[in-house]
Amino acid sequence: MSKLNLDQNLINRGREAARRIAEDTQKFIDVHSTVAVERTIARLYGIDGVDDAGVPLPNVIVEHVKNAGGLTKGIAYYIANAVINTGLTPQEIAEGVARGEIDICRLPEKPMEEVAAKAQELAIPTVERIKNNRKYREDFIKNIGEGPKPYLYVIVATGNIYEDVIQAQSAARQGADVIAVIRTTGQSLLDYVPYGATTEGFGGTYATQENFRIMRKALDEVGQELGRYIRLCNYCSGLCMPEIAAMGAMERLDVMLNDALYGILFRDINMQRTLVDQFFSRVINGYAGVIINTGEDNYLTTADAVEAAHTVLASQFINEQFALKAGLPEEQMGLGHAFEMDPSLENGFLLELAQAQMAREIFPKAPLKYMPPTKFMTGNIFRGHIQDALFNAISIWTNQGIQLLGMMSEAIHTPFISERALSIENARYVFNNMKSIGDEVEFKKDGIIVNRAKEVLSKAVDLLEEIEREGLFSTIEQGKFGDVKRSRTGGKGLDGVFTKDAEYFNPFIPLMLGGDR
Amino acid sequence: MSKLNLDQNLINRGREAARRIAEDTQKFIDVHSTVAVERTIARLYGIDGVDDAGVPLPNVIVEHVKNAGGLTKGIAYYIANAVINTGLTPQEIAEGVARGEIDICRLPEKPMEEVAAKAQELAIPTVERIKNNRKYREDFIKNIGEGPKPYLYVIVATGNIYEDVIQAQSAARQGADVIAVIRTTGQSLLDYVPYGATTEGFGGTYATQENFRIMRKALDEVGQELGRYIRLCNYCSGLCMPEIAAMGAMERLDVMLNDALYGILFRDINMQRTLVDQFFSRVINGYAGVIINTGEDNYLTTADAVEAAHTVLASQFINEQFALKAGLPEEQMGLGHAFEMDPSLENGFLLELAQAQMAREIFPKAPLKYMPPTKFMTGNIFRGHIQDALFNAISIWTNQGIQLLGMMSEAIHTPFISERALSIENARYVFNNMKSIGDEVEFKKDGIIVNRAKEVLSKAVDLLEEIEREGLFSTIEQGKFGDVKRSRTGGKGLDGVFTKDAEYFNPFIPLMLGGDR
Amino acid sequence: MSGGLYSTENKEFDKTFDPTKVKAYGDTMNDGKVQLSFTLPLPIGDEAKEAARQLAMKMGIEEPNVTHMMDMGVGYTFFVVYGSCVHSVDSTKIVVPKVETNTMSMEETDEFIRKNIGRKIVVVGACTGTDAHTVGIDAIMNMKGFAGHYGLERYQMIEAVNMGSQVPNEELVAKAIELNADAIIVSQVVTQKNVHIPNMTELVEIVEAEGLRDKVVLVAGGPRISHELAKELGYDAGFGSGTYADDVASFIVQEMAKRGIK
Amino acid sequence: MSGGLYSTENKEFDKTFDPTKVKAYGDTMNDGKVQLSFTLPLPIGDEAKEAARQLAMKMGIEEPNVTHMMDMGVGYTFFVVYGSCVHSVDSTKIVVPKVETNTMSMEETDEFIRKNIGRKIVVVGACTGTDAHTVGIDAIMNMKGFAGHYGLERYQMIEAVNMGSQVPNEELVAKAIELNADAIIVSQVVTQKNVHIPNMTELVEIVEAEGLRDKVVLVAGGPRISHELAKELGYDAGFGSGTYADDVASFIVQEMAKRGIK
Ligand code: B12
Ligand code: B12
Ligand SMILES: Cc1ncc(COP(=O)(O)O)c(C=O)c1O
Ligand SMILES: Cc1ncc(COP(=O)(O)O)c(C=O)c1O
Repeated sequence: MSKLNLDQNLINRGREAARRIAEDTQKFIDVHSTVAVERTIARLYGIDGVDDAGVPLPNVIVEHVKNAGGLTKGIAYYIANAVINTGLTPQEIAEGVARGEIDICRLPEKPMEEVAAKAQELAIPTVERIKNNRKYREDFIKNIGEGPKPYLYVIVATGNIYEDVIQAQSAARQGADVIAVIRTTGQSLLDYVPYGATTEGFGGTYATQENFRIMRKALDEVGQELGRYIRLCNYCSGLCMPEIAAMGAMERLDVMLNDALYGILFRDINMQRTLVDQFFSRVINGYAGVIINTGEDNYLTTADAVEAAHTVLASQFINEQFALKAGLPEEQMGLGHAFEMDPSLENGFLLELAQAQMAREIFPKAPLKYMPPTKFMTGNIFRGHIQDALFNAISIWTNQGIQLLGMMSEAIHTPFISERALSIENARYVFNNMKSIGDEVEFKKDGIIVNRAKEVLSKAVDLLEEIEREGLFSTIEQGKFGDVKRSRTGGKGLDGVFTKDAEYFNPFIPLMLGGDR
Repeated sequence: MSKLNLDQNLINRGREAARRIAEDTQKFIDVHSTVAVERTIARLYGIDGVDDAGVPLPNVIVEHVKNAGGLTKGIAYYIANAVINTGLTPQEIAEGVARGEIDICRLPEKPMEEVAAKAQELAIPTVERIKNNRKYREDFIKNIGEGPKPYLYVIVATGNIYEDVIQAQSAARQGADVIAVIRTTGQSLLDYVPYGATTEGFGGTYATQENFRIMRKALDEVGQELGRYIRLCNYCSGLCMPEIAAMGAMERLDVMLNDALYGILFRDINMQRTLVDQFFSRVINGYAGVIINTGEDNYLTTADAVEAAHTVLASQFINEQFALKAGLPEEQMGLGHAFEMDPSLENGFLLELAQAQMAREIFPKAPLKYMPPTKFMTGNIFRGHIQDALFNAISIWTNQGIQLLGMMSEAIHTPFISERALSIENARYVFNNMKSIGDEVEFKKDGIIVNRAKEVLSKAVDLLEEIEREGLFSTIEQGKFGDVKRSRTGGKGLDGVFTKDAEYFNPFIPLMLGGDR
Repeated sequence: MSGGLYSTENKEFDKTFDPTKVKAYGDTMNDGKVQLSFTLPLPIGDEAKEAARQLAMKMGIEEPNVTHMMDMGVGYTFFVVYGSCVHSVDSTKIVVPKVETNTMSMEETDEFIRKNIGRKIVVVGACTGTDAHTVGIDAIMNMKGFAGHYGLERYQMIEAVNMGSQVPNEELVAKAIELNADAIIVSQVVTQKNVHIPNMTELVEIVEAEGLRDKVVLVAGGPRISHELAKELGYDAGFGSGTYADDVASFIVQEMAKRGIK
Repeated sequence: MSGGLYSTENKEFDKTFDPTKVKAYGDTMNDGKVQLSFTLPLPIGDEAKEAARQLAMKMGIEEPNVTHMMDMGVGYTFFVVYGSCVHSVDSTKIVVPKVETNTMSMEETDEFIRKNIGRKIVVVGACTGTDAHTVGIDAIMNMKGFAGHYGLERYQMIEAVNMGSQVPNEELVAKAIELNADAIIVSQVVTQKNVHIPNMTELVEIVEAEGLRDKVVLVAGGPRISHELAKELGYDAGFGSGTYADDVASFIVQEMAKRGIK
């Protein structure tokens, strides 16, 4: 039963509008692909490693085909065709291309049906691997266990994967349930994924497949020791969204930052590029059982949390529909929101309570990702620690899914080992001490809390219906989200977007969307 | 309306039992006096200063009469009689006694009526002074203002009154409403009040009349500057309870720690002594418009907050009745309780919420004094700061009267200037951010909170009825409060208790109890 | 009765304030009280606690009191320490380089430009390098401004161009040349591992290489940018947390006036 | 594409753990990161901030970052500072004096007494001087004990007498003589301005003056009492926070056995 007495009709209207927005956009998505999508396909075929100049082989092979003008048919076609022609593995083919020994665009073109069948056949092992990863995770949780919700989510960000491991294991032993390895500043703008284990990053560590592996292994070890599955999170926003999703699926990551709009708004990535990329990335995440985290919290770092609260809700609705389109179930939708009210606000706590409870009720199955105060954190670590405590209070009260722990040093630097430990202590104390508050306490009818939720919902529905009328692209062009304006043809990565040929195929989509799970 | 749905019959039964306990004890009180009471009378007659050996003149004159065996008649008699005989002022008489020049026990005994009239006449100026102090405070608050409730109450405890002034003014400017000057370790066991300005104390500063004056002046200054009356608090528990109350009344203190039982339990002061002393001290505090703070919080430093919660409530009932007997109105009853739940307790916050709300509803007019976590504070200042934040949350939620701010360094030392500032910041943030939570949120019927309050109330009533049957003295002998056992004839100060003669009189009691206010 | 219950030990240190020897203050002048916290890569236990004490002593903390230790789970231990620091600072010798302009209101600045420069001035701004934090530069430049202080875009006599974030230094300078800018203002928020230093240095080098250094007023800002640092790196001024557009606008126009730019 | 967006600057310090040079740890071995807070009796402003920086530097903090300052309202300013501390500690040279007994359970201790002493032993305890904190000594002595560990009163082979708090040292010793005590245990909780030192010293002096020193085991305890301090002041052992009756009882009986007391 709703504690907020929300109007279910209004919720339905909002969801419907969002569905039509997503459907409308999906039409665009369905006829386009991007270099990132193609590199992802290459990776899923097992292509990995770098050439002599350090360029990743997925980039090498995709650029090779692109330069020859053939990419509109899809890389899957060329790889499958090359395998049929040469009898080599996709990896061997990519290496050949890198060495300039093979030109896969000049090989005899086998009959379409044969190529498609081969493409499908070649796709199976990786799809199976991902499925097994999912199964492994499920079994671990069933047989060994996991922490209760809200999961305690902390970041590590030393820049050095080996140092990250120390910080992560420390956090897990303190009680963390999810470890997110923050990426180095600027990685999301790289149009390739770096290779190998890395030890030098700024404010974060490169997302590479090897780094994923190193951390996965470390967390499995500590998880066994603690009898608690420790989830690993990384970021697949940016110019390599589906590629990183694929790497994560292969290395059994559990959580991925993955938003339909974030890259557009906060990274100035071209909107066409991001929208196409997000689709495939979510198909992969959905299949891999990965919980996605959307980035609505970011709106409140540029816009005001009181005024812009409804944009968060509207975006959650949109993210939900895009996710459903990509076959990602509600249980994997870590829709984002954030505790970004000005701490000097009278009754700010009540407004925040309304927002958090509203999200909980509108998305009952979603493991909501709740972000801590960041904008109003200052160098006053003592005050910061209690802002985080109130944030934790709201979370346990409204039963959030994933609690991204606030750090008292938020305004200063990425967390020290001890700051993370103190944050975990903070959350565990508050969660335990206030455990049943949500069950034990009710909101006054027509009081501040109930009315606030009503107001935000109704504004969100208005906005969604407006977007539906105007279209998603032009809404973003007008700066309706996060106060940020982006043009349809501006931003990074547009040159990597292309219209698919009639013969284009990507065998992974039917396998992952349609196949058994 | 009760949010806890408390049984008003049960409340009435508890209050009735407490009333009869107090009445029963009052019979004992009415026929006794103590050296402290007599010294207080001397002080109220204007006797102050010390002799050559540094002994305070009130002690000199009272001991003089005591040694002569005349104290059972009351010091008022001897002073008034001496004034009539010598034409000197009480102060001059005391000085004469100190120098060995006057023996007030050997002066001709004037007719009782004449002496009583003189005693009454001599009492008027001080009573007027106290009345004017009260008026000054009321006018200041009316014309200039005061902070909203819960008042922010902080301690200063440097040991040096001049340093205390700096700390106090700093605190007031940060937002403090009440400044308590903690007394030096052990002062409550001194059977005299030190004299003059002092600069050396341990964990606190001596309570002296001069120190009161210095601090009062400093707070008036800063209060004018801030447009907010800053209350001054000190402690009148101990062997000098009524004396310090009198000093406070004369120097316009606003709040006094003053409990009927605290001295017995926590200072091992003889119970007969304390019970007699508390009566006169409360008559003075009541008349002076001073808010008393009772010490129920202390029970939870020795006993467990979950198990012993009902003893706190029972003691609040008893303190209430003793206060009423002494003419102290509900509006001046800062009944004590404390946030001393083990932080590792699941749902400890809910139990505490129940207790605080219950006290609020049972004593609706009392400016409840709410004490912070102390027992479970550790050297981990970071965790301590958030324990204090949850404590502040309970307070604003349940509308407490006086919030004794917790300090993150509670387990380490008396507060540094900055720690006090951070605590004030903590409270102001939480109070403002959660301002209306109490109005906006309701407790589930028959939930943890409601049931906990019910349970505590019913146990408290049982205890009160048991005490009524057994008598207060023997209940304390059995250790029913704070897990501390005290014998009726043990502890400090019993030798200062005596039975009054038939002719005994204390003119201040009728003046303060009966007079206009 | 005369003495009290125990003798009162005298605190040995001098309790008078000496501006040439300023010490930390807990609750008594010159008590030197400080609070510290840190982690040591040593397993929790008495030895680690002693190591924490020794480290504090090396920092000049007398009688350090390790009030808390906490196992970090990887053989490291976190400590909270209190103690009295013996060090002092000569406050009479402190000189802090500051931006030496008096801050004018928007109207005053517009007026100042009209009177002293006589034309609209052009300010180009960006958050450069890999830094994607726009909120700071927006606070200074956007119409809306920050905390009730309007941004440069609202000034009648300023043509303000905000290029956003993650702008390469070359592009910023190119834009300045294109628009004939009077001032280039740059924001740097990410300072982790000093990543801002090479980036800020690069900008100065490009500006110099292009021969613009005398023509433009060059200003940097960000939460961890001090005037001192900015000067050191070759900027005309640096602005930290809590800056408003007023401060920057005032500086730019007064600097232009000082240089005699018309 | 090969290089990345910017050059990665190398961190200059040695990142390998050296037990002879243990430094503080923030997120990288030997980064020396520490957090500090303190108040200076200087009015808030850039100069005070610079003074805070300088004070931190005197403490060996490199590149101190004053992240927060707050006006204390009386011309004083509170600071939060982060930075890298250059100092290190040689952890291989650390020796911490510890109570060298193996802690036995209540039953084991009773058994030990039966076997090695052969009679009930007598322990007298109190919180002495002006100190009124009974919870600590009660935790050790009362039947009920503390955190699930029974107190001395429950030991079959121990006669435990708890005199409570605010007990003058003379009375405690008198009681010990009266009862022919084997051990005197004393609690000290208030340590502000070192008020416990003269009080604890006095007790030792009285015990010695009474010629009891060899006959009794003398033990002190309290949250800020270390074994080292107790030893220095002439006690046989000192126990800090988190002590249980088991620890004290084990120590007393083993010390008695060592001395051959029957
Ligand atoms: C909002 C925010 C973001 C948003 C940015 C959105 C946006 N469009 O700006 C998002 C979520 C995208 C983000 C991302 C990241 N962030 Co960020 N972010 C913050 C946060 C929470 C607030 C910053 C802010 O907006 N402050 C408010 C503005 C008004 O203040 P200001 O910037 O200080 O500006 C004022 C003054 O400094 C000055 N000023 C600023 N610029 C200029 C310029 C001129 C010319 C002048 C005169 C004055 C001036 O005037 C302004 C007004 O007074 C801070 C933490 C915090 N509480 O400070 C972290 C923080 C800055 N981020 C940080 C990091 C590490 C990152 C990431 C690198 C993390 C990662 N690995 O993914 C990414 C990547 C960003 C990148 N490539 O740069 C760190 C930086 C650590 C450090 N010391 O270097 C911080 C401190 C958080 C932390 N503890 O880790 N972040
Ligand atoms: C409860 C308490 C009180 C109660 C005491 C009730 C009572 N009957 O004991 C009351 C309210 C009366 C009180 C009063 C005062 N208190 Co007080 N109090 C505390 C408090 C909150 C908890 C102490 C406690 O009970 N700890 C729990 C017990 C189990 O722990 P423990 O004492 O450490 O004992 C363990 C070990 O240390 C050891 N141990 C202890 N004794 C012994 C003895 C032996 C032989 C052995 C082997 C082991 C041992 O074993 C125990 C179990 O593990 C502390 C703050 C805190 N959170 O620590 C302040 C605190 C101790 N009090 C303090 C002060 C200053 C006072 C006052 C002087 C304040 C004043 N000016 O009025 C008064 C006066 C007291 C006096 N004359 O001594 C300061 C002391 C500061 C300092 N460093 O000196 C503290 C730290 C608070 C503060 N920040 O100001 N207090
Ligand atoms: C959805 C999403 N993706 C990614 C990121 C991380 O930033 P980036 O990957 O753009 O550096 C965030 C951070 O807030 C986010 O919310
Ligand atoms: C009622 C009461 N009086 C006095 C005090 C202060 O202690 P004392 O005056 O006994 O030193 C307290 C402290 O908790 C108290 O609650």
